Amino acid sequence: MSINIKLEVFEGPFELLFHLIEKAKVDIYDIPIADITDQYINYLKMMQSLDIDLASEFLVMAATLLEIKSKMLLPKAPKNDEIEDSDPREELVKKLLEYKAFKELSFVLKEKLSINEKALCKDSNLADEIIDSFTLPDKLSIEILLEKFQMLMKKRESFNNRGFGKIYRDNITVEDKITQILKILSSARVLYFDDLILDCINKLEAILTFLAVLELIKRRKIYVEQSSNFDKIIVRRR
Amino acid sequence: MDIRKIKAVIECLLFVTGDPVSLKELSIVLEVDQNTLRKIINQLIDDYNDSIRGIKIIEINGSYQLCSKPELYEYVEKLLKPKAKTGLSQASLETLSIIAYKQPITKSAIDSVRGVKSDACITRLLEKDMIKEVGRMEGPGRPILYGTTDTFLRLFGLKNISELPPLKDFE
Amino acid sequence: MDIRKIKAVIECLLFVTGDPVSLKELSIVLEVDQNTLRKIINQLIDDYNDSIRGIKIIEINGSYQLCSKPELYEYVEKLLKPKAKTGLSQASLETLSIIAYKQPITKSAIDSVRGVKSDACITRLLEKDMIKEVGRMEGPGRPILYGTTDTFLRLFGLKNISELPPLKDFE
Repeated sequence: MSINIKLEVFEGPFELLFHLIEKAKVDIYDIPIADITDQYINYLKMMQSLDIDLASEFLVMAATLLEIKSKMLLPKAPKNDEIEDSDPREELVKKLLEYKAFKELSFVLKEKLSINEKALCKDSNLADEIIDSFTLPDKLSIEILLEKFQMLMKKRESFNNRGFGKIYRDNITVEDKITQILKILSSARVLYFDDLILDCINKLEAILTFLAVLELIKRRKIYVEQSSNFDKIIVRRR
Repeated sequence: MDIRKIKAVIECLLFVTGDPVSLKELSIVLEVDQNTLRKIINQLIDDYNDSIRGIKIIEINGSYQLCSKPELYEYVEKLLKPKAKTGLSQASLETLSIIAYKQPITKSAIDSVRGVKSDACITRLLEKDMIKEVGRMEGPGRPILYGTTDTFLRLFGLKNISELPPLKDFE
Repeated sequence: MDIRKIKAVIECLLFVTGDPVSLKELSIVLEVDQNTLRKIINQLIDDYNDSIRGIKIIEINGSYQLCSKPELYEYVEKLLKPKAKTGLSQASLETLSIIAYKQPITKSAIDSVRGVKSDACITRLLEKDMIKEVGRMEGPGRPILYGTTDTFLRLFGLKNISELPPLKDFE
């Protein structure tokens, strides 16, 4: 006999809590915290038994719920005029409601998006074409190009850092770099280490280049010299 | 210049650039003061509402841009391979709503409202040009602050950020 | 579909594509026979002749394309000139900067840095004698390699390409 489990996947602990609160049909301002905590933990256990990885946020929330539950069990302190006896659930409820407000808003935005994304704009190719037809000035500052190029590099770098993978020069290896350096040195007698690094499109490639230089030194194919501190490092063929 | 010619020039300029053009730039090119020009553009926007027109003018942060009428999208889809829709997940839309209301905001502040990490959503929104880095917060680590872009306003049909629908009271 | 709607759809389609669209394609999308459609487009072309319009439809080899009215070109120039003090569009400047720093480089390598196609920019930079073909890359398809020209060096006041300012650390 097979058991069908309809497993709902929740984006985060707030979503799971909302689901439990709605299912229990209770007032969000008066959550029966012991019940909800048990249900919450049961759900986590079920997920674990199914070998489903849970984000650590789910466990943090479980700890928070247990803490609130234990505070609720403590006998109420005798009325004190100076210290307002606050409900241990208050902060959680506030966060839940804030999250709910944004969630509802996101549906409104989704509706707006579904209409307005169908209004298409034109690209600026025509304007670019016209601008490129203007005559060039007599002189231009090279800084403009430098700035443009650095901006592009920065954009690429930040995308790379966000796990987009490399966009350029795919699958480059240390061996590729070694071949490249040897090729340059087969026609040029010397080359500057700086130039090798400057030629790199991102940090990974710079690291690979550095490793290639080390490897070539080890293989006794090249040697490097530097006449004094902070001078350019020269790479020579052996 | 008569008003008909002014309207013609505006249509021509918006068509050629494709991108939003500010009221100020239009006013300089046309040599018409901004107040008068704004009235003329509003008239022009009404003219475009005519059912015989397939394009319209939208206003974003005091700039104007031509775009196709959304209600004719089905024909565009029929002619062109359907352009990839914006395709934002519910999680990304939530993240975007939080950024829209609380901007400038850091990643960890977004995480704390959502109760989960928002890294993937933020990357996606940056990639889609819906949000951008608007600065750094003073303090340890100087975390990046995020805000919405003009693309966001355009895709959600907002003239500016104050046109966001009200956030239901959650106090 | 009534004739007003057909006109609106045609305007919308020509606006969105930017490129010429054939009568046949329009006829398929609109489900209107080509003869009828040709008559409607001719009417539409007349509508555009109205002095209130800044764009018009041109016919090329049985295809139709939207373009700006040539008699309004002076205004286009007035708008774009201040944005183009360099005489190069932002897209072309970007392309040129990549070629300058990474030469010799193929078109597909440029595209991948920019994230968009650079064909048109490369053509215009070649026309402006800013770049030239410097050889072919070994490998499949032997793609063309581009590099900068002497005209480029002169314009930017460089004696040779090694005088390019060094990149600041790309952190």
